Amino acid sequence: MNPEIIKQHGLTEKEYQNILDIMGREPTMVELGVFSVMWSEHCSYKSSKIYLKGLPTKGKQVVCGPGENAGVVDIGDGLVVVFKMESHNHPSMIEPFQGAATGVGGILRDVFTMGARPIALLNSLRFGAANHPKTNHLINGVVAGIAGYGNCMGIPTVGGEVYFEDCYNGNILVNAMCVGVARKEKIFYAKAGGIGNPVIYVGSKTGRDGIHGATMASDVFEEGSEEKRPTVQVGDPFTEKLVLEACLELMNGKDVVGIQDMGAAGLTCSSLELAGKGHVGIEMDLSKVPLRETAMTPYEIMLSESQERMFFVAKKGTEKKILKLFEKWDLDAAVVGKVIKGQNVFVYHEGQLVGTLPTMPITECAPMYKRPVKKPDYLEKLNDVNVGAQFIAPENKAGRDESRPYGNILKKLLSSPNIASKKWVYRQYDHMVGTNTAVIPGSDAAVMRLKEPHTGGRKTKKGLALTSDCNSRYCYLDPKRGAMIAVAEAARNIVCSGGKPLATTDCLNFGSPENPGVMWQFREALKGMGEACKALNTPIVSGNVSFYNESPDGAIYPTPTIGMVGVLDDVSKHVTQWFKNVGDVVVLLGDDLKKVKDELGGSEYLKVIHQKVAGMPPKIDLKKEKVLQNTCLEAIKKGLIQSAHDCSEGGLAVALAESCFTGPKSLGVAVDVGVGPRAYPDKGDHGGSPLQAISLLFSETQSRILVSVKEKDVEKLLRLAKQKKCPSVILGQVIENDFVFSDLISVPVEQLKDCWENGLERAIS
Amino acid sequence: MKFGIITFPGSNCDWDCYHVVTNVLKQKAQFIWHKEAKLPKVDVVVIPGGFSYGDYLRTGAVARFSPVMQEVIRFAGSGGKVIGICNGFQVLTESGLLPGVLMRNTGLKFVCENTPLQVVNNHSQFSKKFDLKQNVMILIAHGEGNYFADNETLKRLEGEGQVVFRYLKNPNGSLNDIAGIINDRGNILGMMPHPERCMESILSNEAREDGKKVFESLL
Amino acid sequence: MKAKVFVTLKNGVFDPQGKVVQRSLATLGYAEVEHARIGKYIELDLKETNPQQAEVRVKEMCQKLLANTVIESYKIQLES
Amino acid sequence: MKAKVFVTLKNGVFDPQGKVVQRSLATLGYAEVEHARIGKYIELDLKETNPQQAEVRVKEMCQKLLANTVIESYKIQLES
Ligand SMILES: Nc1ncnc2c1ncn2[C@@H]1O[C@H](COP(=O)(O)OP(=O)(O)O)[C@@H](O)[C@H]1O
Ligand SMILES: [Mg+2]
Repeated sequence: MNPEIIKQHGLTEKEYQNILDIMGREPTMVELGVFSVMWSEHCSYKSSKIYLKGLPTKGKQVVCGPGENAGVVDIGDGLVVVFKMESHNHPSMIEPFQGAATGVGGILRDVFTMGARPIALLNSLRFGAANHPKTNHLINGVVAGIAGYGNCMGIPTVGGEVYFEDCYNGNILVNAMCVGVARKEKIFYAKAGGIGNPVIYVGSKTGRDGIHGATMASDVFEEGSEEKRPTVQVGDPFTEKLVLEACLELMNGKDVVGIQDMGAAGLTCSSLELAGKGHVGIEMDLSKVPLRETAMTPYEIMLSESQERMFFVAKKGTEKKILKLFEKWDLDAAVVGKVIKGQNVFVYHEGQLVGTLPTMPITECAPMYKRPVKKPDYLEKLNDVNVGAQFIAPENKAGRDESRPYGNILKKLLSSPNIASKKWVYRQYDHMVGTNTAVIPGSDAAVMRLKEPHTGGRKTKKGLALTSDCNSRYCYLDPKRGAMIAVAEAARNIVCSGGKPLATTDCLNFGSPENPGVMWQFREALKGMGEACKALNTPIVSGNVSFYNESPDGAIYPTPTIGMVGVLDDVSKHVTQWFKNVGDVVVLLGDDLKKVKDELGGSEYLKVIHQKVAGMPPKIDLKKEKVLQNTCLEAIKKGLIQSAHDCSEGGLAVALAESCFTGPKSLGVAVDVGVGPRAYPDKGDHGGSPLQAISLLFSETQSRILVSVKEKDVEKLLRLAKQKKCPSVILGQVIENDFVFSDLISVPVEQLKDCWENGLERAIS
Repeated sequence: MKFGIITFPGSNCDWDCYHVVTNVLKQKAQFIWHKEAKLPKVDVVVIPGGFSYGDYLRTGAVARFSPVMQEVIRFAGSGGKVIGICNGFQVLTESGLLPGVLMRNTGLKFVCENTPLQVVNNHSQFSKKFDLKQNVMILIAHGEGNYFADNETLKRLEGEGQVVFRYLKNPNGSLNDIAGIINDRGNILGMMPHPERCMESILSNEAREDGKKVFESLL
Repeated sequence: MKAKVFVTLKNGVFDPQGKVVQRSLATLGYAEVEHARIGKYIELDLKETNPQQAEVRVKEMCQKLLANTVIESYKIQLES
Repeated sequence: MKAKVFVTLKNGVFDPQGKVVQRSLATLGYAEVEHARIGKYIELDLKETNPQQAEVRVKEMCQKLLANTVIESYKIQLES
């Protein structure tokens, strides 16, 4: 085997030596290709595995943790929720529409492979600066691609996040999450079994799409090929919809033994996975695989990443019946092999044995690296900045001359595309198809009811709360704390909707693992994520690692996106974030404001107003967080809460403003935090120093939820908080029309709403 | 009353329609597979929303040739009641059961949001439970809902009172703000907004049930 | 043989996509584009070898499926 | 002058639309269609009168906006 070919397959010399040892001979081209994809970072998790092992993955609620296509969690009433998040960053950077679309297709397959019916999609998106020349094209393409796929499938896209940050200028992030529901006893695994059972292929025909190292493959095998083949895959949601319906119909019966979708590394990965997990062998004939193109080589057939394909083992004797079912759905399907004894996958093509793949060594003996780790140098420089003293105090000498500086700052923050309404995005997503969406995008978490067609006929009053969160700026400044906050915020969002946080999925987007600084970020982030998931009892049940998110300008901010699912015992008791009635009392839970914290490090305020990313992110105390969440949830259960919204980017002022205008009808708020000793101990201008005013308004202090309650319930709520040892303070009252914050801000809500509603579109166009 | 709900490959609001008919209206419903060459005995045929055949080439263009559509055409011809919602409306125009055509939204984007409509005809079989000029809020979710017809057709539709729903804030460029029409005989309704999604107060933050009356008018 | 089918919007039918393309081209500095119209281009590989026969058949396909003659017109080009 | 631009998917790029159209033509009785591919057809009215000049400019427009060159290729025809 020529060293050039080995290198083109992304294998190191040592890895190749390892292959020689395993095989006891030189591999064939097919075998080399298989090793190369199976041992790629993407499939083998070779750099991340040692850290992933330490994550909390267990809990009473967990039916199936990481290792399968998606995590499975018990929600009672005989039902489980099945979910996972996955990245499609690089394909989306090259071709935003198709990249994002096929990302959605892939995550959907991961969920319905397990026998679950997908009921909701979420997406977590990161683009470069809003005014970067590429951003408009990228966001338009990505959003249209997600919409194109999800809408056509008829799965509502109900939540997500969108951030803009310079570090993503050359490498955007597109993470898609899918949530499905199944009857608890009807979960399917990727495990072959039963010697002699048929192995069946169904779905789109196989073409040359996305073949790993496609350029090289065609150089070697296709002399004189005219135009260089694009490696981009085109999504076909229509076929996927048929595959989904057909597979669920099939899995409703008793004929399927084990099933695996064809994702990365296509047939290779699915056959090895099925055989490996079942401790059996598989014999398959590539000549039987439905092909879209002529003269495809076994190498290409094994490595093709054509979309919308599934691979499964069925019970012997059911072949005819199964093929007939697929015919009803107009799908291509074929019996391509059978389960055999032993632990090898034998690959035949036109009567010839073209590859012998030993499953155990390929899947279990994949390389595992403990890469060098080093705390990056940038951190000290940025962390040591005393944000308040250095940026805010001097700047606000000027600010003080302005008569109403704080109102204008608030407007600027609300216009920032990171805070502004994401309606421009989610209005392109069908978020209501399936008629299960009780809370549509625009509140802290989406809430889904579970009606019978989606539960396999089982009745339940329960609902699901869904969210995804990650502030990567915090993670950049302190990966451990940032990751903790991401988990805490996700759980808090669920609590605000009335759900009890249940379990977590993640999508870990980082730079190159070969960079010790990145590996350090990774290790720290995983520590934080693990600790937080443990403390909040939201074990990690599935996830995905995406390394090599870099451009010539450097690595992206570490971005461990958290997807979380919570459960509501009675879905009709859900809560939304906006104020409901004039006269309701506004209370802050989690903070009594006795001491205003200067926690402006890494804040949106610092970025938007001072163009700085510096300092330390806000502190997080997981015990306090848990107390807060328990208190809020109990208050909701007692029916005390009219609205609940967590304080995140933009701090208290932004959370208050959002509660005013994000509902169907805008209302105002009058906050009186008793200007004086409590809020501003040292009484300067505005009763305090500008730094204190700004901290009060815009600090992103964690573990705080803004709620509104009927006047008659205030005492009950405060008593409950006290009993739970959760700090709290009455902020003011819901009024009509105006946003009034002590003597600091007074503006018509309509003005704030305009900034917020149009901020995103204005920023990207 | 019995509703027959057509399922094409790519239909995705078939279950939603089934749910409201059986659980909200407490009527009977039955799915009808697109390959059926014969309609079962039903009182109303519903052509639901979705992306029949992926909406490839043109929305509704391929579905119209499904075997079951010949039967639906016959059923409608003998006075049977037919409702096409969203993709169903597109299928109805493509098959010639309703005049005009639904083109790409002028904004070129898919739009999903609650949209205010006005009921401009309340004597049709599908709208008699509404008040005339009543404003209702019904969700739209489509990329190709821009209603177009030539001048003559448009005049006829307006003259004969065949326009049933009009957008109050035109979301897609439809001529005359048309959101839903009936045929000249009054037994076929096509509308882009989704009444079946606005029949249960638990959905969608706004607690409205404005879509109910479309179905209730038929009972 | 091969049939190439061009489906375009009829005159008088508003073409929002064309308008957007024309405008974007103008912003990109291509002010010389006065008008843009967007249609479909469909290539069919046919087993048929007789051009007359093919023409008749493809015309039928256009009428029935490939174009919506309420708003679209079509042209056919045959190549062997 | 007028430029006609034909945008088609590159060879080997999957064309789900074409597949559905071919299948549906077959069900309609047009079994002679072995393959269908769907692309875009764009007509541009240009102020430009010099064909060389026009060719250069339209090519640029294709690269920048009209075609998605990652998966599509294009052809240009000029007419005066
Ligand atoms: N890409 C997206 N897709 C769907 N919904 C989104 C997307 N981005 C944001 N949203 C929705 O917009 C609302 C506000 O998002 P965000 O500001 O991230 O909320 P939070 O700060 O509470 O996490 C949420 O309901 C969220 O689900
Ligand atoms: Mg929130």
